[in-house]
Amino acid sequence: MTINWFKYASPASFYFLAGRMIPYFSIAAIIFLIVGLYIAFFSAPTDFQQGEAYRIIFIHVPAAWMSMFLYVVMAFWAGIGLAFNTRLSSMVASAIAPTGAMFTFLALWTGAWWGKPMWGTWWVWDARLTSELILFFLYIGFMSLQAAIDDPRRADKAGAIIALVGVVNIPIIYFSVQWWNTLHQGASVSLIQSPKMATAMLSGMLIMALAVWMYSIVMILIRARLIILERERHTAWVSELKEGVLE
Amino acid sequence: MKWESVSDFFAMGGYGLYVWGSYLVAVLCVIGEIIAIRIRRRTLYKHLGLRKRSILRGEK
Amino acid sequence: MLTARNLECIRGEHRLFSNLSFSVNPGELMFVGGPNGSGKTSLLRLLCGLSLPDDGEIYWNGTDIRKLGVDYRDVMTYLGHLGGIKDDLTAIENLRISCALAGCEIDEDQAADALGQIGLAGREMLPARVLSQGQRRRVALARLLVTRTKLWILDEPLTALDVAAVELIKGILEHNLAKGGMVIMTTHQELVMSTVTVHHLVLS
Amino acid sequence: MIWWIIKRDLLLAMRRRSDVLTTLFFFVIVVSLFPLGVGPEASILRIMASGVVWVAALLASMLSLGRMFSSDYADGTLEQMLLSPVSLSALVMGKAISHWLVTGVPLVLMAPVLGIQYDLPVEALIVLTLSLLLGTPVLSLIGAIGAALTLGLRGGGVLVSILVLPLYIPVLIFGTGAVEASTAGMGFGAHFSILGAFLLVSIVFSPWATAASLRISMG
Repeated sequence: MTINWFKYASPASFYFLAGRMIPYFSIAAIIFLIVGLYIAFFSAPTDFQQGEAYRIIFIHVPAAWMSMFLYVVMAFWAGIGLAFNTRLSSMVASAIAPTGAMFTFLALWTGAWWGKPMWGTWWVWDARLTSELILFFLYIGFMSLQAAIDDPRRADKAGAIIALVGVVNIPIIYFSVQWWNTLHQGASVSLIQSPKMATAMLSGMLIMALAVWMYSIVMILIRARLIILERERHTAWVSELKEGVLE
Repeated sequence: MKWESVSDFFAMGGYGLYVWGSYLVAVLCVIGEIIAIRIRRRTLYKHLGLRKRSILRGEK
Repeated sequence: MLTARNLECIRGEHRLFSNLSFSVNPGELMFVGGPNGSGKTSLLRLLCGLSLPDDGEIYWNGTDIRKLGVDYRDVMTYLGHLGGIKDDLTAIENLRISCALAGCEIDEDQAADALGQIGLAGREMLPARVLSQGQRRRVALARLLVTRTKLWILDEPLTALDVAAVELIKGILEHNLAKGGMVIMTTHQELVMSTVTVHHLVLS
Repeated sequence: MIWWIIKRDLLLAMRRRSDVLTTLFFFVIVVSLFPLGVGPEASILRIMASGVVWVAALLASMLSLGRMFSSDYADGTLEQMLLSPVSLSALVMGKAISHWLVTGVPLVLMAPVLGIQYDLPVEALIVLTLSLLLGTPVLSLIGAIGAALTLGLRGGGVLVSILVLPLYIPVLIFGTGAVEASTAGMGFGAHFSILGAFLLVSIVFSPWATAASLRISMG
C-alpha cells in the first residue's frame, strides 16, 4: 500500500491521529464537567448580592471565553492555511467555526437569562454582550461565506481573509463598543464584579472552562475528520479505508 | 450538603427559571451540535457508498 | 522561452489534464485545440498566471512565473474570450484604457491610428454598445498593434471575425513572431501559417 | 495609473448617472422614513438624527458595493487588472476612491439637508457632515474587501452585507458619537482623530486585503 502516501500524508495521518485522540479528550471533558458542575451547584456558596442566580456564571463565562478564544484559533489556522497553502490547517479552521458560533450563542443566551433577574430586562446594551453579539455576526459571516463557495480551495482562502480581517477588527470593535457604552452610561454593572470572589467560584469557573475546552476539541476533531473525508474522498487512502484494507 | 431538599435545589433560591433555563439551553446546544455532526456524517457515508459505519472510524 | 512542466489542472471532481509539458521558443506559435470543456481556457489562465496549477510549474526563460510576478506580466499579453470592452465607453476610450492597464499608455492619435489599421476607421467615437460582436472583438485585438510584449496568450481571438479580419490578425501575429515573439492561442478556425514554426497541442 | 482607473470609473458613472442617483435616493428615502415611523416630535428626532443618517449611509454605501467589481468581472476587465504590470493594490485603491467619489460624496453633500429635516442645530449639521466626510471613505475601503470576496457568488448581495456590516460598527459608533458630543457641548476632536485613524489604517490594509481577495476569487 504505497500509493500516494507522501502526497496525502498530512490529512491522512491527522485523520488517524485524531481518531485515536478523541476518546481521551471525551473522557477528560466528562470528568471536568462532572467536577465543575459539582462545584457549581454544591460546593460554591450563595452569592451575597445575586443569590443563587449567579450560578449561571459557571456556564456563561466559560462559553464567552471559549467563543473568543476559538475565533482567534480559527483565524490563526485559517491564516496558516492561507500563508503556507496547507490544506489541513484550513480544514481545521472550518471545523472550528460551528462550535465557536455555538458558544457565542450560548454566551448571549445565558447572558440574557442572567440579565433578566439582575437588571430586570432580557437584553441590555452592555459592552460585553454587544461585543459578543458582534462576534456572533463575524462567525455567521465566516460560515456563510464558506458555504456560498463551491470550490473548497477558494472557500478556504476567502474564509481566511475574512477571519483575519475579523481578528484585526475585534480589538477595534471591542474598544469602540466600550467607548460607546461609557458615553451612554448604560448598565455598567459588571456581572463578575464581586470584590472578592470565593475560591470555589473561581475554581468552578476554571474547571468548567476546561470542560468546555475539552468538549470543543472533541467536536472540532470529529468535524475535521468528516471534512477530511469529504475533501479527500477521491484519494487512494480513503478508498483503501472504504475497502477495509487499512484496518 | 448546602441544599435542604430536592425542591430547594430546583428552586435555586427563587431563580430556578433563569438558572435552569440557561443550563437547559446549554444542554440543547450540545445535543444540537452532536445531532448536526451525526447528520453530516450520515450524508457523507451515503455519499461514499458505505453501509457499515464502523469501517471509517479508523481506530485499530 | 515559455516552458511548462508536468502541469495538472483539477476542476471540481474532474481532472482536466495532467502531466502536460511543452515549451514555446521565440518565433513559435502554439495552437491549443480540443473539444469544449477539455481545459483550453483553464490552461491559458494557468499560463498567464491568473490561476495556479494543481501540480507542475511554468517557467519563463528558466524562472518560475510565480517568482517573476510583475516582470512576467510586463512581457505578456493575455486576451480572454471576454474582451474587457465597456459598453458605455467609446472604442477609443476602451482601447486607451486597456492599454494603460497593460502598462503602455497611448494618446488619442495613436489609438485612432491603431483602430484605423484594424478596420474601425470612422467608428472610433461610437460607444461600444452600438458595435457588432466582430467590431468589439476588433477593438480588443487592436491592443496587439500597440503593445510591445513578447508573449501573447489569446483565447479564441478569431470568434465572430470575418474573413478579412482573420487575415488582418494573421498578419499581426506573423509580425510579432517575426520579431521573435511567441503566441499561444486557442481557436476553432485553423490558421495556415507557412513561415513560422507551429506547435499543436490537443487536449482530450 | 490610479488616476486612469478613477477617470474611467467616473466617466462610466457619468454615462450611467441613474446608478449614482439610485443610491442617493435610497439614502434620502430611508432617512425620511424614520420620522414617519417614530412621529414628528422634534426633540426625539434631534436625538435620533445622527444615528439615522449614519445607518442610512452605511446601508447606501453597502448597497452599491456589488457594482464595485461586478461589471469589471463580467466583461473581463478584472482579468486584465490582475495581469497588469501595475500593482493590483494600487488599482484597487483607485476603485475604492472612485466608489467613494460616486457614492460617498453625494451622501456627504446630502447629509446637511437631511439633518435640517431632523431639526439639527447648525453646529451639529457641520459636525455630521464632517464625520461623514471622514467616515465614508472607510466604508468604501472596507467594503471593497467584502465585494472582492463575494465576487461571482450566488446570493452575493446579502452575503456582502453579512460580511461587511459588522466591520462598519466602529465607524458608526464614532461617527454618531461626534455629533452627539457636539450637541452635548463637549469636544468632538477625539472622535474625529479616531475616525481619521480608522481611515489611515484602512488605507494601509484594505487595498492589500482586497487585492489578495480578488486573486483568490479569480484563481
